Amino acid sequence: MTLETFDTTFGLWIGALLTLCIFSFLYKDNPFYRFAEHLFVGVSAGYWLVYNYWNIVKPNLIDPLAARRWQYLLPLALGIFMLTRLCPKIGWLSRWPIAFMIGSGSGLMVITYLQSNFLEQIKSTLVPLDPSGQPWYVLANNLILLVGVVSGLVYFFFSKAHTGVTGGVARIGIVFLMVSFGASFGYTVMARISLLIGRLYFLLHKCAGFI
Amino acid sequence: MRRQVPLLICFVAGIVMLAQSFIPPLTWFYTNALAWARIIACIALFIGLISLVRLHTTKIKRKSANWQFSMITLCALGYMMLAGLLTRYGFFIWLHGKCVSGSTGDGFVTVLENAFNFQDIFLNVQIPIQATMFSLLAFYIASAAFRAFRARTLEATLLLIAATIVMLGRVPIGQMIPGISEITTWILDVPNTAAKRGIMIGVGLGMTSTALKIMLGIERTYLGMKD
Amino acid sequence: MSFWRFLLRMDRRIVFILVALAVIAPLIAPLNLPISVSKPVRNLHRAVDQVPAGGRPILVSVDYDPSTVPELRPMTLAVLRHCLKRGVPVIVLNLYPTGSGLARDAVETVGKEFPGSSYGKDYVYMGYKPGVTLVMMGIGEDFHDTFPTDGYGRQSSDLEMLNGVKNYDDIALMIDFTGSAAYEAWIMFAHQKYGCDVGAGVTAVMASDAYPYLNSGQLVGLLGGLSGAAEYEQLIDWPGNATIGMDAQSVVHILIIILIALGNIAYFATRRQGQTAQAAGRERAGGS
Amino acid sequence: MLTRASVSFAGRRLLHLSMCVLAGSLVLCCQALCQSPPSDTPPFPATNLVAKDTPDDDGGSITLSWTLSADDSGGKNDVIGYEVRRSKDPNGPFETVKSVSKGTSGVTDESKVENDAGYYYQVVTKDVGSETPSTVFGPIQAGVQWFNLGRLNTLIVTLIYITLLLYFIVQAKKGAKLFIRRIAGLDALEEAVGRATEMGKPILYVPGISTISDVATIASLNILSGVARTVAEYDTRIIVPNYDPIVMTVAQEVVREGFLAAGKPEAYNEQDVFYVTSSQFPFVAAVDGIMVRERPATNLFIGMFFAESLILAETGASTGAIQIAGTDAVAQLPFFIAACDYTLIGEELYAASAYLSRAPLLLGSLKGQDWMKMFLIGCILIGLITLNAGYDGFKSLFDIPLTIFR
Repeated sequence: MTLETFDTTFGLWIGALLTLCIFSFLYKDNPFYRFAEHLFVGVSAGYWLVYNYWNIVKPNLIDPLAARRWQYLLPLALGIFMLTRLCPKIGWLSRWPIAFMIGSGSGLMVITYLQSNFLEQIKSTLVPLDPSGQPWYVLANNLILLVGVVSGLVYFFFSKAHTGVTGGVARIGIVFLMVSFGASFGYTVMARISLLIGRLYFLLHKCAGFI
Repeated sequence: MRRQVPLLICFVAGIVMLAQSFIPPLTWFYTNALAWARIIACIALFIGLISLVRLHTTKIKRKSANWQFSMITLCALGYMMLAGLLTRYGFFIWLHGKCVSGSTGDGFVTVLENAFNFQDIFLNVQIPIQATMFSLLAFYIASAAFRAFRARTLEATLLLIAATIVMLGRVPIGQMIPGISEITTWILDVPNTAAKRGIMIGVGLGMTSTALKIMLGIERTYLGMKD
Repeated sequence: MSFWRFLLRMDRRIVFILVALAVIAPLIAPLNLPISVSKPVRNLHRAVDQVPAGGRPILVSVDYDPSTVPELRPMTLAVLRHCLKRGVPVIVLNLYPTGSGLARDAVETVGKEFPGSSYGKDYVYMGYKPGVTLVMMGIGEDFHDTFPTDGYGRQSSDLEMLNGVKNYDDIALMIDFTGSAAYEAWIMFAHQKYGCDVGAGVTAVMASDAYPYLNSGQLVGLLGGLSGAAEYEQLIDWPGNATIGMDAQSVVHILIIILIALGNIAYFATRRQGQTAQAAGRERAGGS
Repeated sequence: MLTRASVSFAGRRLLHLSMCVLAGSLVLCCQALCQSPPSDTPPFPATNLVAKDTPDDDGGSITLSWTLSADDSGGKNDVIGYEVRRSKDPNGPFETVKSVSKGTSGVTDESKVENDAGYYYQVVTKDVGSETPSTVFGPIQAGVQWFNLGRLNTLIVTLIYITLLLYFIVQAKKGAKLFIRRIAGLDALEEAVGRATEMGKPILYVPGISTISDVATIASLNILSGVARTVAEYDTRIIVPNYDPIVMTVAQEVVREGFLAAGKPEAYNEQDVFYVTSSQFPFVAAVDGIMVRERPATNLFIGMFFAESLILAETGASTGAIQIAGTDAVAQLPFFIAACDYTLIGEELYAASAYLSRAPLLLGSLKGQDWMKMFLIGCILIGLITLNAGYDGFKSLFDIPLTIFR
């Protein structure tokens, strides 16, 4: 057996064992699952740290600073402020970078979401309702779409009690929401089963095939 | 300093971010702010690391339930960091199939690399566990459907009918029923789209309103202070 | 009556076992349920079918990693089988390092199934080549310069079927299997720049993104997810993992529907008996 | 069969390196070689070349468009591509700034374009052996626009929204009575906390798996603030596992403040608000472990979630916990609805802060949101009427980017 095939076989077996450890959680919590879980957390936390160091900190901070591009001192300073969190006395300084991230994030979200979740949604709801020149079912679908959007919005009215007309329309909105949730649920089943097929295939064919 | 400065920073950052959407010469702020936020987030991982290590060392010290497993987490963490940071080749280079920069491996480095093989651990530990955790969804989606889809009310009935039709319409055995594919497509394209759009508009308004309140300092719980 | 009460209080682990059985059983004993074939799959099949046997080869790029294997490997195998069955030469290559083992495995699996065909004459595996778009462009300039050796380290010039291959003009069809947007790059370079027909096989989630290319004719055909693979297997009359997978899908979907139905019958049956809410509701108090 | 088993790992990577360099240089060589002298009939030129300053940008960019050569997808159909060439002098020499494939009839030149310098452009149609230049277009200057007209509609909507919000906030400050409808999931919060207290079990709060820049996370932390206070009053333990270290930092602060507000700062344990890991499934594995080992009586999943939503909610359901979820992730709502007792759907998540605190300023903004919905429904109605009357100008007001000024 060459080193490489040994490596692959060994790796496959480790993979298979860990797969079984995780599956055992379906029966109940047990030491095997606990083992896999704790290993997983440690490996991924370490992986994530290393990944970020090589992919973000080094190319985007250390390398530019080494090249004396001093404007990068600002993010460095903000990062160090973040770390003051570890010393209770000056920990309040960490609010500065946090405020920066929250502020800039919020500013960005306002524009992005007003465009994508407001303007664009209005535009795509503006559909032809002219009965001439199109089959009846296109018209019917467009009408249903319109009713669904408007009644869904009415469901989200907060400053009006859901009684009377508002209540009636909101209830239609709930009907649409529920149909949509059911449909999305049913639609997703296939993708999830595919994942399980993949894992079982790995266990039965790849690993059991080695026996 | 402790309260006013963060509120000011938040306000200014938010306003400039808003303004850059409309004023092209300000777009540099967008690019830089994103890059800075990424860098800050990476440096902050160190705080996460300390929290994680503290949590598990406390468990071990106090010998609280399952403390032995905390040692596994700490060992795995330490090993991955050593393997990833100390070896002469960053693993990510391998990950993206880019070219290796730096010197060639002499005997010692090769041995070291094989011993601390970062990518093998990633491939043989992280990937299978990840895929298996993900595949648990196949079981849970079935148990959730069984437990929750009861025709208790009109809404619940609609939910379960829509789910059943779409499930049938997606698989070959269900497609033998005439018309089921068409009904599935219709449900997904018409009522589903309408409802999603309603939710999305609501989310957009709620999110932007919250974002504006944050920028204006009306919503400041995140600073640990209520007004 | 106690059956219904049992059902309502049924341990969810029974559901888990049923799901596992419903997936495993068809994997072991396939049902081979008929599958209706959609147009994009039929188009890709036709494109492969129209390539003359023994003439210009088909280029297959295996650009996926372990996470998308369940969906993409069956379709890769189906297309390779179709080619070898018809005697159309195939060149397999791979542009993503995490997929090199997967690509070689696919070639070797199918190669073994056709003892009549031989490596170097009917199919070749060119291995992993870094640079993605650089490779795509390189093939357009000179195939042999881009791939001086194959995936096993042999000289490309020693491989019989590569003798006539200089660039995309000598390739009948290019098919990309990917869980990423790699097919878009293939369209850009192989199709737009060098005029080679491109087909693709992608995951179910990504299929909707690929439809515009299909409508604009930039893709000759498309396989989407496990169902696309199963449809292709149907067309080449070679039920494989995807067909079996679709059987499993059918069985699990039906199982879930039956469970929902039984749960509701039980709910109403027990409610009529006056054994209300507590038993029927969430089996919380007892826990499990 | 030959394998590369004998080659060590480092060696293999070296091989990749050399192959990559090799492939790259080969491609370059080939491209150089392909500049062979013209041999066959040259293709027809591209026509109608037009260059203009790229609109709505901060300069340094010029947009070109042309009509395809008659030999591109027609005529001899042997065009392989176009080269865009640029010069500051109409007579040349021209340098190539961009090459595009056949069938492309427009391009944006951003290669070291100086603002306010006059440029002349030419598009060269190429086939395998020869090339034909188009007529020269120019001079054209790149410039800075101080306002992005393409986003005028976004600006107007933003201003309308800010005005509405501020108006109602001011009204609320003046003491106007503001109604807010019931939100079942939020009403259940207190009951859920009380139940945990009765059972002497902890409460689990997962603030989503996103970053602090995500507004959904902040909405979640707002709810956490209220929950922490109630928890402190009831003397219950709260466990908050975190996916992001900065979110953890803020969550710690928020929970501590909650305990302080309840007058029990000593009951706060910082180690109960901790970081797990920033990858999706390891995080879920750990939270699943907490749920089955600590057996919290109440699970709250509030914030941004992805595919893991159902793993969390189903594991929680199996432990018999009462569960409340809230997310604006549309794709995950069905799973929370199926597996949790209460779910805050989309906008309800953002309304929670106002609902729980009943602070007039926040309630005022809810009213503003509702008026914005009315405005939107109004836009849709006007749009439908104008559209079906045969006028689609109104619909084009919602284009992104807005093009009516181009």
